[in-house]
Amino acid sequence: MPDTDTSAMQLTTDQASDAARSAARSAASSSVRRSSPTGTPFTRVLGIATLISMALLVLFGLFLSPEDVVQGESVRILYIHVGTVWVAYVAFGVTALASLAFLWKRTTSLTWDRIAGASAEVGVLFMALTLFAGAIWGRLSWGKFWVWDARVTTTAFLFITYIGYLAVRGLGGSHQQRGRRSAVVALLAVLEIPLVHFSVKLWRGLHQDGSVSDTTKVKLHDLMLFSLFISLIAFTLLFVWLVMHRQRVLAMQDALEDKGLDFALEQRRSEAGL
Amino acid sequence: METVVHLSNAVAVLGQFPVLAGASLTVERGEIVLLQGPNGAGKTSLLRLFAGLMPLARGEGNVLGFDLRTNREAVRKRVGLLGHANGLYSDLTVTENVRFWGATIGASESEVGAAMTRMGLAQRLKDVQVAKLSAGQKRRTALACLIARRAELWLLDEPHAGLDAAGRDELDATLREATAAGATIVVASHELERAGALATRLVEVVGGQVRESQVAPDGDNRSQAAG
Amino acid sequence: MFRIARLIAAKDLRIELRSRVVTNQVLPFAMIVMVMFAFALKTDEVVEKVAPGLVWLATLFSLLILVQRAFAIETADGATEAMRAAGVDPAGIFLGKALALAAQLAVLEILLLILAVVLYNSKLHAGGVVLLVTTLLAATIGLALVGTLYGGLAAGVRGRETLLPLLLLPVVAPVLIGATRATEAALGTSGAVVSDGWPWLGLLGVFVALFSVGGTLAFGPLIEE
Amino acid sequence: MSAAVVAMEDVGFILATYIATFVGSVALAAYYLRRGRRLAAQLPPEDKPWG
Repeated sequence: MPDTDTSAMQLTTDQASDAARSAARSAASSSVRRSSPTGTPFTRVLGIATLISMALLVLFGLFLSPEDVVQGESVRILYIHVGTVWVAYVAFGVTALASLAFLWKRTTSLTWDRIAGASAEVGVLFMALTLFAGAIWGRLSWGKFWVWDARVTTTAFLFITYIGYLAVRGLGGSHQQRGRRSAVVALLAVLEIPLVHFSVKLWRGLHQDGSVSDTTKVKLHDLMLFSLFISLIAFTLLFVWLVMHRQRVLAMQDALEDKGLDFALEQRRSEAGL
Repeated sequence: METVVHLSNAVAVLGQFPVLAGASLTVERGEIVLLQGPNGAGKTSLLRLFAGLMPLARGEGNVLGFDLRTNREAVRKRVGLLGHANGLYSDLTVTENVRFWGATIGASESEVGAAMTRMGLAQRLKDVQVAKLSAGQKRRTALACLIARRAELWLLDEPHAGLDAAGRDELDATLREATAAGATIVVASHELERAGALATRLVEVVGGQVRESQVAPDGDNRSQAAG
Repeated sequence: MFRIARLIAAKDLRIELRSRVVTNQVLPFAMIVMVMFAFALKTDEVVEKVAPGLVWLATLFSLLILVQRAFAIETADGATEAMRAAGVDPAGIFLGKALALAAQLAVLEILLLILAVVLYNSKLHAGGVVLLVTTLLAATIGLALVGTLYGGLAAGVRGRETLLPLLLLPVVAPVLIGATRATEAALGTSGAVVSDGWPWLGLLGVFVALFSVGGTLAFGPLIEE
Repeated sequence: MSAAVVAMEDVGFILATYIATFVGSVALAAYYLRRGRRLAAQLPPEDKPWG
């Protein structure tokens, strides 16, 4: 995988060089592309762990694990598919919980709102990857990219629903308004998910029996189980790393807008000539 | 005297722009305060803030005893705002509009009728669709809706705009009656001659702040004459 | 809350009776959609089979337009802001607008069903009438509630014409599925029997319960500044 | 069609899945880092309490 290796290299250098961060800031525009202002020692360790586990995933997923008796080589896609779909659902769960925390008066804080937004954004990416991996796996196993299975269809609906959620976040207004509005939309979405899933299941159920659940009942080799396990670990680590960085980027964005307000206030006051 | 509005160092934001940049103002019961100042100075925002429509970004604010930071929704029931828009439904008639807005606070049929009579809408215009009215007639209808609401604090944004001479006289008389009955009024207007004669106090708004306030030249005796 | 809801529903329906936007514009739109479906599907047998689904799809497209219209009335001259300024209970606004929307949708659906009988050769029969009416009622209320909720959110923001379908269509999927199946059962499409339809009404019922409670609570925060 | 051809096609699909996943993740990570760097240049350290 030469492609991923070079990108991985860049990530490591980004995280590894911690030195001279203030100097980097002053000369940010020039050649200094090394230190990451959204990184901390913790995220650097996390990043390295992510890269290692991803490398292990490639090693086990593509080379060490055996091919499946029934599905042959295509089982290797599962190591991607299971990890990404897991992260996507966890991400939307985190969005819901953070939205709840934002709306609850005793814990309300814009940090929760930003975590909700960051998590949803990462979740949307992983949902796209899941749908892609799932389609390819379906093509190899059943000969077609798409099957109207309840789980698959619900996932596609979720994907669109959270794109809508991100659109609501981008509507503008004050940070508080953004937080309140998007938190309500996120909670409505969470209430809606089981209903969509249930209705799609009923809809398919009357015509044919579950398709995915049957074909996934493969007898799993120990190494395959281990690969799946690595997949879950690797993608969870990646998720945490991404959300932490995104949350910090969003915090800086909000802070910058507040700074802009201070500056605008100065300007506005000088209008009055006081 | 009882304080109706108290604002100190209020900052309010629209989008990312600070429409109010540290405004401080106190209004007592029974006053008619005229806000004046150039376009974009923050007059409209000041009125919307008093009406509990805008969140207070910084500073303190209190209207009719309600804290604007924590309880601005509670202010709304007791405040009447006439904004730039009239808030009328163009497919409904004048009477239907006034009746609808009156009904939102439970005004009786006779109060609705009185409000329409007050603004000279009870005769020829009462069954005309709002879409067919002139700008001035729409403004009269909006004022009638406001009168029917019997607010304690009246917030008027350019109420004279579009009104003819008769309409202005009716408006001014209405405002004096309202203050006599215990209401407080804050008006934003460019028409200093008109509104200045009515006001008990002039307040200049510039750059999102209240620059100074002064008692209107002959404001005191006017309010007493009305009372 | 219910007094305000009645007031607002009456106002919206009176405006509709005056302006006739639904009868003169939305209804013809829904009809042409029904005709276009037949063009796309070509053979009579296919059209007959999928007729219930087409009726509900046409209803969904019309719903998008009706919701836009319902909130265009409010935003045209700042009435939304005036309502907020007047301290009108948002739960009352929500229920009132949903009620008026439901009444308009119901008229539209009945006409579309009649059109399905004419164009798609759907057959009404006595045994299915109770199921059909109940389905119509539940689906209409559900669509009106959820349409009002997301319509209120989208009203007055930039890009509302495109945001509303993006938010609304994924959410109404259970109604499309449930109402279509129940209608198939009521009409006996492709040999379906009436008793098949009732379980789907449970789904519609849950949907209505969810959004009547959720919407009443959520509408205020969604429209507040 | 021989088994070898089928296997080749499979390998292409499998590699495409892995590559798409890694490229997607790295692109998002790179975007966050770049954006973070740009914003950090405009802000004093006290707005970055984690640093």
